[in-house]
Amino acid sequence: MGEPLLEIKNLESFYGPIMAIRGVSLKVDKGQIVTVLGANGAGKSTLLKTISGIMDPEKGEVLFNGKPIQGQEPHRIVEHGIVHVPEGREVFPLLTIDENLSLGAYTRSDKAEIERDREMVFDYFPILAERRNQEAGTLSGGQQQMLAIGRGLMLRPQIMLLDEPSLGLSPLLVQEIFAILRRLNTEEHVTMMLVEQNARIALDLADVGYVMEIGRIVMDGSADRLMESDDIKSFYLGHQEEGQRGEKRWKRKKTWR
Amino acid sequence: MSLLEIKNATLKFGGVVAVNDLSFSVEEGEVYAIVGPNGAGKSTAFNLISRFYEPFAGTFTFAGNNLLEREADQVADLGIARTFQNIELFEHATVLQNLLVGRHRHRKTTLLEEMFFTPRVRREEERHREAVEEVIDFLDLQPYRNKMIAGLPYGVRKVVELGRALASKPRLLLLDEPASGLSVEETQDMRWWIDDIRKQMGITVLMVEHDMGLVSGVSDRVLALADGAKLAEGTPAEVQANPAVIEAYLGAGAV
Amino acid sequence: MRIHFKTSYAHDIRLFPDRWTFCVYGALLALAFGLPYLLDEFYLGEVTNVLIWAIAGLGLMLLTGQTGQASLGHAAFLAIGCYANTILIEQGVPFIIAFPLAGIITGFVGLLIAVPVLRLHGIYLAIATIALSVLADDIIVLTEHWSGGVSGKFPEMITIFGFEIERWSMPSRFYYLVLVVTIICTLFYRNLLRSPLGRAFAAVRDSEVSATAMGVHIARTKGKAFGLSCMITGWSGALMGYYAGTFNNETFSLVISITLLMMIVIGGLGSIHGAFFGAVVVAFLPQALSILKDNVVGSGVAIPGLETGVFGLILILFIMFEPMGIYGRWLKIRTWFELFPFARKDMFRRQKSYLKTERLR
Amino acid sequence: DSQGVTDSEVVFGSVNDLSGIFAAVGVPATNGANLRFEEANAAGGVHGRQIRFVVEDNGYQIPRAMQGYNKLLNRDKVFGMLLSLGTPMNIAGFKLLDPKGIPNVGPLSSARQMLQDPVDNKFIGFSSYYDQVDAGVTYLAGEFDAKEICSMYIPSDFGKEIQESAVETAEKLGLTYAAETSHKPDELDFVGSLTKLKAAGCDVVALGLGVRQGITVVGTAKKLGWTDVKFLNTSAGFLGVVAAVPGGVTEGLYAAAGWVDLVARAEEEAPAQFIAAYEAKFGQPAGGFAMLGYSAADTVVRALEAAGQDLTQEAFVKGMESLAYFDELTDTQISYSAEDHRGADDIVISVVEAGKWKELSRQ
Amino acid sequence: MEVLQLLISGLANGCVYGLIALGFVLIYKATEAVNFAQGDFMMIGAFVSLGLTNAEYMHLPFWIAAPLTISIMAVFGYLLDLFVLRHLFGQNQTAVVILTIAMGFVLRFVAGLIWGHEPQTLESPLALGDLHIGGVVLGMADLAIIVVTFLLTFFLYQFFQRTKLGLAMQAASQNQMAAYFMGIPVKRVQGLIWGLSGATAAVAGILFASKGAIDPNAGLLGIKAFAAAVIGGFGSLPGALAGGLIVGVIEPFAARYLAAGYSQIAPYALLLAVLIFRPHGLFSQVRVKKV
Ligand SMILES: Nc1ncnc2c1ncn2[C@@H]1O[C@H](COP(=O)(O)OP(=O)(O)OP(=O)(O)O)[C@@H](O)[C@H]1O
Ligand SMILES: Nc1ncnc2c1ncn2[C@@H]1O[C@H](COP(=O)(O)OP(=O)(O)OP(=O)(O)O)[C@@H](O)[C@H]1O
Ligand SMILES: [Mg+2]
Ligand SMILES: [Mg+2]
Repeated sequence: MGEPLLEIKNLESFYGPIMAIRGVSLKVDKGQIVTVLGANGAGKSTLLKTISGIMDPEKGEVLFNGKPIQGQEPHRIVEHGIVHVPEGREVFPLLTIDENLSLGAYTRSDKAEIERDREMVFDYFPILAERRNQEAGTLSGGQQQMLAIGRGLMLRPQIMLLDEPSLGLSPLLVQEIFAILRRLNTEEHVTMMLVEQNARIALDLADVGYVMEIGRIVMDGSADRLMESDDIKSFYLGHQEEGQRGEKRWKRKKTWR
Repeated sequence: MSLLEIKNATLKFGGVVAVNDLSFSVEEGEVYAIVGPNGAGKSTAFNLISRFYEPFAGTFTFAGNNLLEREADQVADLGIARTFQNIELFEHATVLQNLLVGRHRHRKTTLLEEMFFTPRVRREEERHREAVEEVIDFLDLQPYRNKMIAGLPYGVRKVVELGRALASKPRLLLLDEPASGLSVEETQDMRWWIDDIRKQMGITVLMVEHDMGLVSGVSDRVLALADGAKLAEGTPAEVQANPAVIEAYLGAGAV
Repeated sequence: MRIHFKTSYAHDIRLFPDRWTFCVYGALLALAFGLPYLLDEFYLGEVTNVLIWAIAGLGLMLLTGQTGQASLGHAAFLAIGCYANTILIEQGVPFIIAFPLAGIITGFVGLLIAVPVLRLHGIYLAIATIALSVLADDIIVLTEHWSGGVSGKFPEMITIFGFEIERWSMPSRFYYLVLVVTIICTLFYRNLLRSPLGRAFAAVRDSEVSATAMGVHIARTKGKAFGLSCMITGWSGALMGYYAGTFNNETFSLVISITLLMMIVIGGLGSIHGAFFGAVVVAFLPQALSILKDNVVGSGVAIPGLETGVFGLILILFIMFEPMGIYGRWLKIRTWFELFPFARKDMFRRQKSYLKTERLR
Repeated sequence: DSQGVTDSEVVFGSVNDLSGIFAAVGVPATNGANLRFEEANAAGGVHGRQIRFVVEDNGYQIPRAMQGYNKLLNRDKVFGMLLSLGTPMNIAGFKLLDPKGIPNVGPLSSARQMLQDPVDNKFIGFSSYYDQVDAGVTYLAGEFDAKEICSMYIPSDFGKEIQESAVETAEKLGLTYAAETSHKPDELDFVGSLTKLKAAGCDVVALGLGVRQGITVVGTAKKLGWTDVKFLNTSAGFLGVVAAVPGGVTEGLYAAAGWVDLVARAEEEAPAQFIAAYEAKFGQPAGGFAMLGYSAADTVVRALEAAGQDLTQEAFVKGMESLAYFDELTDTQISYSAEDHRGADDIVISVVEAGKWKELSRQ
Repeated sequence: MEVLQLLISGLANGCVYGLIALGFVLIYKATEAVNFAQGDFMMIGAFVSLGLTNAEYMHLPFWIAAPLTISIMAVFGYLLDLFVLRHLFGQNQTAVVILTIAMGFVLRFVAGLIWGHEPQTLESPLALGDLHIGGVVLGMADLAIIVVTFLLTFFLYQFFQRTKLGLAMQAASQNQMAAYFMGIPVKRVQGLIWGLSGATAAVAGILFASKGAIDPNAGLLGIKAFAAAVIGGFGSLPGALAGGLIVGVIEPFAARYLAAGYSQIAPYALLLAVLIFRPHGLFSQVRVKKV
């Protein structure tokens, strides 16, 4: 496909003395959907946080449209068109749904378009329209997740970094959200970088996948190829789990270690 | 008699009816799952049981005790422990300390004894430690024992929260979305744990979960909620096959 | 990095994790007991003062650092301890009973006051306690009959079974008294931390909802924290009364409350060390600045209030560069040495951090 | 042997407020004292000894004050104390000074307790607040036929002394003590209190308030149209700035104090000289407390001279007790003796007229 | 008539508390930090205006000095955030509390150094003249204070409620990280609010100095204003005004009708009472967390 929109070179990030990202390099092409898989604590969220400037990398480069953006203040990075929908909702709890959505459009000034987008979000998630004056902190977990995604959409991003968008959503909504993401990608050409525990649906949506383990990328390839890999099958898709682990509760070793 | 019996529970927030004339009961020794669309009132039902909210109407009986006569902190004394959907751990404490707080309801020593750290306090402490170590072994938390919660990844926190609830040796365990945010592999673990909690520890489990794989894998009975009211109840297979449930919750391409 | 091999649960419960720590603190204690032979009267007086403040710091730390309840009214409890002790002794109660009792009385008063204010959080609690601090002044004036009002009181000489102790004429005896109280309070504090109540304190501090779900009674736990905190503070107040030699309604002012809070934050919230480090800064730094000034610009008044201004400036710089307090810095230095020579230069660089609202409980 | 004195130096100390709520008193006073000591030192000292004046700031807090005493007594080993500020601080200090016989001269507190037993090492410059109010009320009662006496005070040792004096003086003179109000140091509105006092028909109101508050009270009373009342300040509010408030707000305010105001006599020789010297050194206009500081230091210098070459504390006390001179700066007669440890016995009643304090009477 | 007089003076008095309380609330609303030096900000504002206006200093006309003071204090607030508070970004709020307390020490010291410790009076046109309306007297300064306070509260309230920046400030106080995700320049926004609160403090200072004398310790008044803000429910602008007015009005009435010794306790006793019955103030913004 086209030229890389986002390119990460040899990134390292620390929490104090703890090294959470240990030299990650990856590429996201324009219009592509890239998914990052990985076990707990692999550093997926840290990777996204480093891209969006919430954390400063120790080493390495984040190139957006070829220009380095690492270490910039997070709001500058948003201005480039990078939107991060964080893990764990992070809504503004004491503001109403409407106000939360307005803040999504903070960087924009095209009033009419903003209202159109607001209607679009309400269209996607009718419950939000119904509760538009409810304080976001009192929404149910899933409703907050919808709000977080909707708020991200209000920013009209070039690239969306989505950290577990399906967290706490009902199966029906998970399907709907992924359908929305696909539509955004095909219709509005929004590039996406997706971190998901629900690997099946993520690989289904994505063009390219990366697998992270303890701060490193241990595997990458097209989504189809990954889907075929045995490791992926057993650890992320939970395929033959039933048969293999069955009553024995024995774990297969990952081959990439 | 059922272990937990809820009859005609109703709770409104302003105009929103979060729980609407809901009745269900959980039998001793079973795993009972609640599913339902987002905002159906599942967490609210948990909060009612935990006495965080005062119901508008309804009766709540746990092992013959009227829950409405208890304060929120006394619920734990009855033997009900819970986890939270959004994870509520003690951030500035280690995993070990978090689990030890789970033992709070078994505390026997007085303030004065603790100030002087009498031998009795020491013995009690060792007992608590033993109980907690069992939980740590059970949940494979050894590598994190002395880590601060603030630095743990989401998945581990979920497990620690489960551990904290287990450490209190409850009769009824309320799990609010135990598997959300866990990978397939970890969800598998969760499934075995829930199984063992029920079978080996003899703890009754009431859980809210969106992962239908897990729900059908471990639960004996499932309750489907919508708009705070009962939509369907039955075995996992029955509920999953219920057209109303598919329509409101599972969606056409259900996994 | 020191590695502990733990062989039993008791290992974690011990006062000192290993022999090395035991030795360090043992040496420290020996030094503390030998101090009167090493220091002159002036410095011994200052050390005594620092210890008295450290006790008060321990008291407040228990409430603010451990339980997360900020109080800006602890001077009021210093006052209660001080007055209770003196009044008891005036009534003929021997010191050895009056002094512990003074702390217990303060604790009870604290508990009483805690009942209504316990529903408050954060800033609201702070302001309610400020009100206490302000009211204490007036109440002392209004209860002139017992308190001596504006003319104040003079604590009598301490006698313990005929053994006399006085701050100014026998500074080393008074120092030993303060030292013993310090050690006792520190032990109480440590013991609480390693027992269920201490964990309940931390639970209340970090998440009231889940503490409740685990069976912790929030109000009762906070009440205990308040009472214990006030008890320790009361002891410190009684000692402060002896140290000053006289006190009245103006002695335990709001400024003292503020200084106390400042002290534990500077020292490092949530640690015993912090109370001591903070006491050194708050109680000795102004004095050190004054001495420094004498040496640099000569005694006399070059610039009025210079010490206070410089003191404020040092605090500002300190908080700017080490918001975790001295204890935080101390931990970093220790880690650096433990890792030597493998510590990275920027290992302790602050990663960006973000706050969330505290208006949700 | 006395501490704090060598052949070449004698050390005086002061525990003062240079940064707290009484900095307006402590700062100029210590400045004034320093000015006098510098003059003395420049002239070769007293009996060849340079005078060193160590001032410890306490921000008006007792614990800090005690640290100040610890430093002065145990580290600087002062010979004597001068101009220490604050009643409670001074009283606390006595316990340390008395056993060592260290003199305490001219404390910046006119409380009665400044001459408590044992008196031998204590010297005060002027009359107490108690006597000031007594004299002031007596004067006003005589001049204006005042009947109803009232007071406004801060419930502190200072305020209470003024209130007590007002009560007892009223009783002594057979007048009524009609009403009183109490205040916090941070209070800024006095309409309520003044309405109360007005309703009680007060003729004289003794003020035991902060300087800033005193100004506001008088201004507010005027605003409320309450003019048939006399407000009486003590030495604590006897300042040039009080008289000079723009708009004539304080016009007609009385004060009873132990000295004569400085600004009113700015043309006279001694005050003019002092005012010039003070401004030259500190870049700020000299006020009443600066003058007090200077005058107290002057007393010390004279006492040191009188004490002779062999300086001990006993000798210094003897020297103090031998002093009797007219102080041109304060315009008062100062005399000490073995029985009398108070310098100036006069109480001067003044009133604000045309932005200046004008002396009315001396008692 | 007497009651009316007490009420009117109480209002004017309360507006001063309200003005300082507004400064507290502004900062809290946008950063959740508490500026313990707000009273000292006011004191500095008062001295700056005095330094610009009074004859012995710069002797500028009052109507030039006043806006100049406001601008100087706004810049001062912004720079303070830029060079000092930004170091504490994301750190526990107690650190900010301690920092501002320490800042109070320094500000009082500096003020004493520049302007001395004796009380001074601002040569303000507002200080002159009283209004007599049927037996009730109101100073020009009081009138100005009442009018300005109400206007300021109204505008600030509108600012937070209506403007994008105001909303962004609230967002930044609730979740700094999420605010960044929305592209809100959180640090700059916080700088602006410190500037704004500096300007508010300057307004309070000018009016306060027009009403009476000032000295470096005038800022201690901040404590009572702080109490007022809490009564109102820290975080609510109208609440700050309401709290200020309540404290302001209770004072003259207590002084008039209560015995000496008790009257000065009234505002604090009231504060405790309010907190006991409404633990988070009259216009509370504290919620129980939904789990
Ligand atoms: N605030 C923190 N302080 C210290 N270490 C942290 C912190 N946050 C995360 N870590 C560590 O960084 C590593 C990566 O964490 P991260 O949250 O990026 O994992 P993740 O892949 O997103 O996991 P999950 O699927 O659970 O969200 C983990 O090992 C974790 O222990
Ligand atoms: N404090 C509150 N104020 C107002 N509405 C509330 C409050 N708490 C919950 N609600 C509403 O009640 C409904 C039920 O919420 P609840 O959290 O129980 O949903 P849930 O079934 O747990 O959903 P999810 O699966 O998304 O967690 C939601 O519509 C929510 O918006
Ligand atoms: Mg993650
Ligand atoms: Mg829920």
